[in-house]
Amino acid sequence: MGDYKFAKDKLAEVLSSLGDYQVFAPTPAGDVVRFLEVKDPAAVTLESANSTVPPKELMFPETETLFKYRLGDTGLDPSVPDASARRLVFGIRPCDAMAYTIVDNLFSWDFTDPYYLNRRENTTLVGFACGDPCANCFCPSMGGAPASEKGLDALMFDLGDTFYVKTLTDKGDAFAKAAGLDAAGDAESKAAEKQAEEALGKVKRSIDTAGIPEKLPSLYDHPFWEQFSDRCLSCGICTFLCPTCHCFDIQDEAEAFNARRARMWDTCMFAEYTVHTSGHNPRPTRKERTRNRISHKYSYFPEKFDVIACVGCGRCINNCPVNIDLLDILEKSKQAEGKEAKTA
Amino acid sequence: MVDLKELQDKAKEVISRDDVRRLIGWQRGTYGFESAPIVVTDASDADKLIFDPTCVQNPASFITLEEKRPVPRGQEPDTRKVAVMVKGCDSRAIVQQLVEKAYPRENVIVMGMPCRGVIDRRKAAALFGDVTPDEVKLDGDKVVVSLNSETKELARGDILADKCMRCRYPNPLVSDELMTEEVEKWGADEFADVDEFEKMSPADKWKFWEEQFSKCIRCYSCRNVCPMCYCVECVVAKLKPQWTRRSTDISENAAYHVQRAWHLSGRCIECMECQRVCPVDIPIMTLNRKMTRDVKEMFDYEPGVDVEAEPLLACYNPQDPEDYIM
Amino acid sequence: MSEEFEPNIVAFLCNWCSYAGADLAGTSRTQYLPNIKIIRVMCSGRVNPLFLLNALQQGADGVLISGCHPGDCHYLEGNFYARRRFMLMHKLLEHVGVDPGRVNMSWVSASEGVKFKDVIEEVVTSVKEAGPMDQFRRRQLNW
Amino acid sequence: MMDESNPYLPYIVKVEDAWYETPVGDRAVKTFKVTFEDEKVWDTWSHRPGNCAMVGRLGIGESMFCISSSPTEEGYLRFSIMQAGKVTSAIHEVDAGDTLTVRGPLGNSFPMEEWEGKNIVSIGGGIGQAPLRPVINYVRANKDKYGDLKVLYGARTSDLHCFKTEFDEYSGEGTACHLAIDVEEEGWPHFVGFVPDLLMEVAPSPENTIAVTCGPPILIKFVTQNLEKLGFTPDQIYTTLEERMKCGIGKCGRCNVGSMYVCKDGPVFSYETLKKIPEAFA
Repeated sequence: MGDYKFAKDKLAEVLSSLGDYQVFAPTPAGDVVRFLEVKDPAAVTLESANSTVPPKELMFPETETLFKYRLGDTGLDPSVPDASARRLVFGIRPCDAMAYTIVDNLFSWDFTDPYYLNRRENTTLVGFACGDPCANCFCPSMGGAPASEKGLDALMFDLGDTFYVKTLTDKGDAFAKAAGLDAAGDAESKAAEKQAEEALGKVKRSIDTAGIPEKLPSLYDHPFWEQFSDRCLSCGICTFLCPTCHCFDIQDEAEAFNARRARMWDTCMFAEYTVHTSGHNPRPTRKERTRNRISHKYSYFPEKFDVIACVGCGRCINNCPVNIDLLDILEKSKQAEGKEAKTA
Repeated sequence: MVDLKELQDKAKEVISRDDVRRLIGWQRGTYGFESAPIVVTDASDADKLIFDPTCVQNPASFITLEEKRPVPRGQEPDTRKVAVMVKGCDSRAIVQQLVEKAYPRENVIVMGMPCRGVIDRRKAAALFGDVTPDEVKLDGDKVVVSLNSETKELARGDILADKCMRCRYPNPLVSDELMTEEVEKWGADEFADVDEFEKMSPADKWKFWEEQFSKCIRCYSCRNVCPMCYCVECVVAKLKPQWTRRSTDISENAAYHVQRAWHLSGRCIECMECQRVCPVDIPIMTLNRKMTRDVKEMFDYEPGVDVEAEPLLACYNPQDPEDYIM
Repeated sequence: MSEEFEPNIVAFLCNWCSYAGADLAGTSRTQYLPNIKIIRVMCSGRVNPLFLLNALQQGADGVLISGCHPGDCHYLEGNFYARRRFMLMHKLLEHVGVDPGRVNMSWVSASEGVKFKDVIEEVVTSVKEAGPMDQFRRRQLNW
Repeated sequence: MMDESNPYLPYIVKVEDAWYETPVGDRAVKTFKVTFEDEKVWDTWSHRPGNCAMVGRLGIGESMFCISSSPTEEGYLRFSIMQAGKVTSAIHEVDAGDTLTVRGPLGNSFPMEEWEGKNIVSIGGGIGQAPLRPVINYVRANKDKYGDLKVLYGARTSDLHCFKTEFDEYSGEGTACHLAIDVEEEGWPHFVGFVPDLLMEVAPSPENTIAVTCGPPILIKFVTQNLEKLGFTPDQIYTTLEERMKCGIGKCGRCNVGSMYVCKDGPVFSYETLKKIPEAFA
């Protein structure tokens, strides 16, 4: 665990010196920023506040093959990622790194999920502290911070001309060594601390989550959900772009004799998510689906894993086309008059 | 300019009627240049209604988005009307929904809002960053943004959505009552962007779309926000037969987008909502506008302007062009 | 590729005219190119544009939709609807960069065995020119 | 137990025997008796009444079904599956000699040990008898440990009764069997009416008794209501729930009712637990 630094103009050099790793970094893809494998270090951008699509896709890809097989044959060929591969995510924001630590609970609960966990194990996370949180960030309310170290192997600060890198784990040290970073002194670490503190003060939005997990179940039948669900499009933006949303679908796909079983992101906002084969849908309208999304994040998940499934990255607020504002829902839920859960 | 008080009072009057179930309009958003659709069911909520250039969403979408629960045995279905506030472009959606007989005309009360343009939140964010304006209004040829007791005047093209710059229907084409006076038309649409795109070679076109389609995360917001996408079960959600797979890759993404654009050919009313909502900025309207242009050229048909028209693909003309048919 | 490219073409033929035309070509020993895989449908109006997309996804290099001549439809007007539909699909696919030579439509009546052969030749030539379809063919299972 | 390292990998099973429980057609019920292709799986396999498993066909997909054989029936597993959607239709095409995939056992099970010494009432409707069958067979195989066993079962018509022959077997052993059909049929000697009404007719005593019920949601709703009328307390009533499922191991998220994942924390719930979750009856 040490302090390192490198000059800003050496960024491309540092990235190309990581030959041992498969490196992912925020890269513009058209007009949006996404974590892509670094092919050209010059294309990497650290300018954007955060990637549009969260880096959860690096551990839990949009579509991933579980196993392959040939039709008519019973041999199954699992596509489990290699746990000993070396992958590195460069420039991940602290909120997204913290999201991994939350989702870990789910994928290691009871049955372990080798696909997700192997990737987690083989990946080094080099974070990038936020100097300038965006309009809808509220990470401090969720136990994070613009310079939170949760889940990270190293944390990088932008100090004008140089990047100061603080390594936090052995994996982080290995990265610093591989990249050949220079040692940093007290001046840099002081500056970083100051920046972290300032950034914390710049976070505009907040929510006091105390009592919410306990209260939400009592609002099961409450009409206040309709204020939001009435204008919900029932699309997948809020959940697909959420770094902690982890629901998926499993489908078999066959082409001639080659086939695979794959899993892909799915969202509780789609009507077909819960519909039974009989046609009965336990969540028939957007009211139930909106309620489930919020309750799952803020009540069901904490009940099971003791942590709220939200990191305050603000993506669901930023990207909602009809301005369904998570914080607004939570505030209204606090004001709403709850009642004891209805007995059937 | 619309007098908000008058608008809200009118809305109150409408929603208080016994035969009106809900009223769809716009309300102030929670941050930045956002506005949000609002479904008013109680007169007390009518005070939240606004109308200004931030009101981008198409309320007509919410007529068909509403999911009906099964009516419990012994109860009558709620047949009360839906009132909806529409801008010029939004009203075309209602016309087209009526053409397709999505619901009977008497089920909706259309409150027309002649409109001189709405802002593009991406342009606004680029200009102003993460701030919340106090007021946005149109004043003559300028857009006036009040911000921290300062006012900034902008040329309309700098902040208004592209669709507004070429708008040909600023006044609602269908309405029971206009809330303000009709505005003067200004736009013309020559489909220059389509012509420009068509100059590309097939290989270049595919290169462009391959990059765009690869970004798609299949959140289906473009489908859900579309006032014309109201099938009870979308073909991409069907499992039996499963035409489009749920996995995201270039093949399925391309198939989805081509299907979507095809299904909207002769139906797209160019409210541009699909492109606005796309979280990964796919220029979806480039496909739709091509179809709109071709439909107009080949079949002399424009969707969403005439309630009496027949849906394009539900009719034919023996003299239809067939130049590529062998 | 040293071998000449032999395209796979999926042909949707209407039961009453084009399929009978293909039959006639067969019985009268008019040889047509073997690149086409025929799918018989009751009417060209039955062909959903999804079929076409799906054929291209599943590895077809080109598609042919063939029906009765305008006015001769067994169901009176099915081919008129099909004509509009595929005109639009043709234009749309062209716009996303699919070579227009891949999407073909023809009118072949039950008595036009020779025309059927000619149409197939023309389609094969145009698809050959366009080359293998690998734009949105399903690739994830090539292993 | 399942492959610890990769819970998504199914076992390949051979269908030993398959037969229709109800007339062939839409929504028919077919029972499959399967064994593992790799016999070694039996060494580590153990399931309990109430457990589920993902049954699938390669190339089509898999769905969650309860294991309808009791662990006391050794050497095979049984699944009774109603044809409804994509996967079940594909499974129905399978016959003896073909292969299927099984991933399990999944979920929780009925607390059979806790119930020792008590009377058991099984109340089933339609295909809902499938999860109750292992309970009945388990109790029959361990007669000395349990009190009185009562079986109540109904379906729309006598044709649609699943496990028809087995009820005679139960009665032959002295188990009280009460059968019902919804509408009058010629020559039907038993009760005519809905299962909740049958329950009131039979009126089992709540004393030292556990009631287990499964069937369509509407049946569960009215049966529990009637059981309460008969004096059963919520902790004496057990049922199994179903939701759409994909992973079966508490990851994919869709089967939650409240904070419970039906695939992992269920499918067996006591009515006492369910009462606290409004969504359970959605």
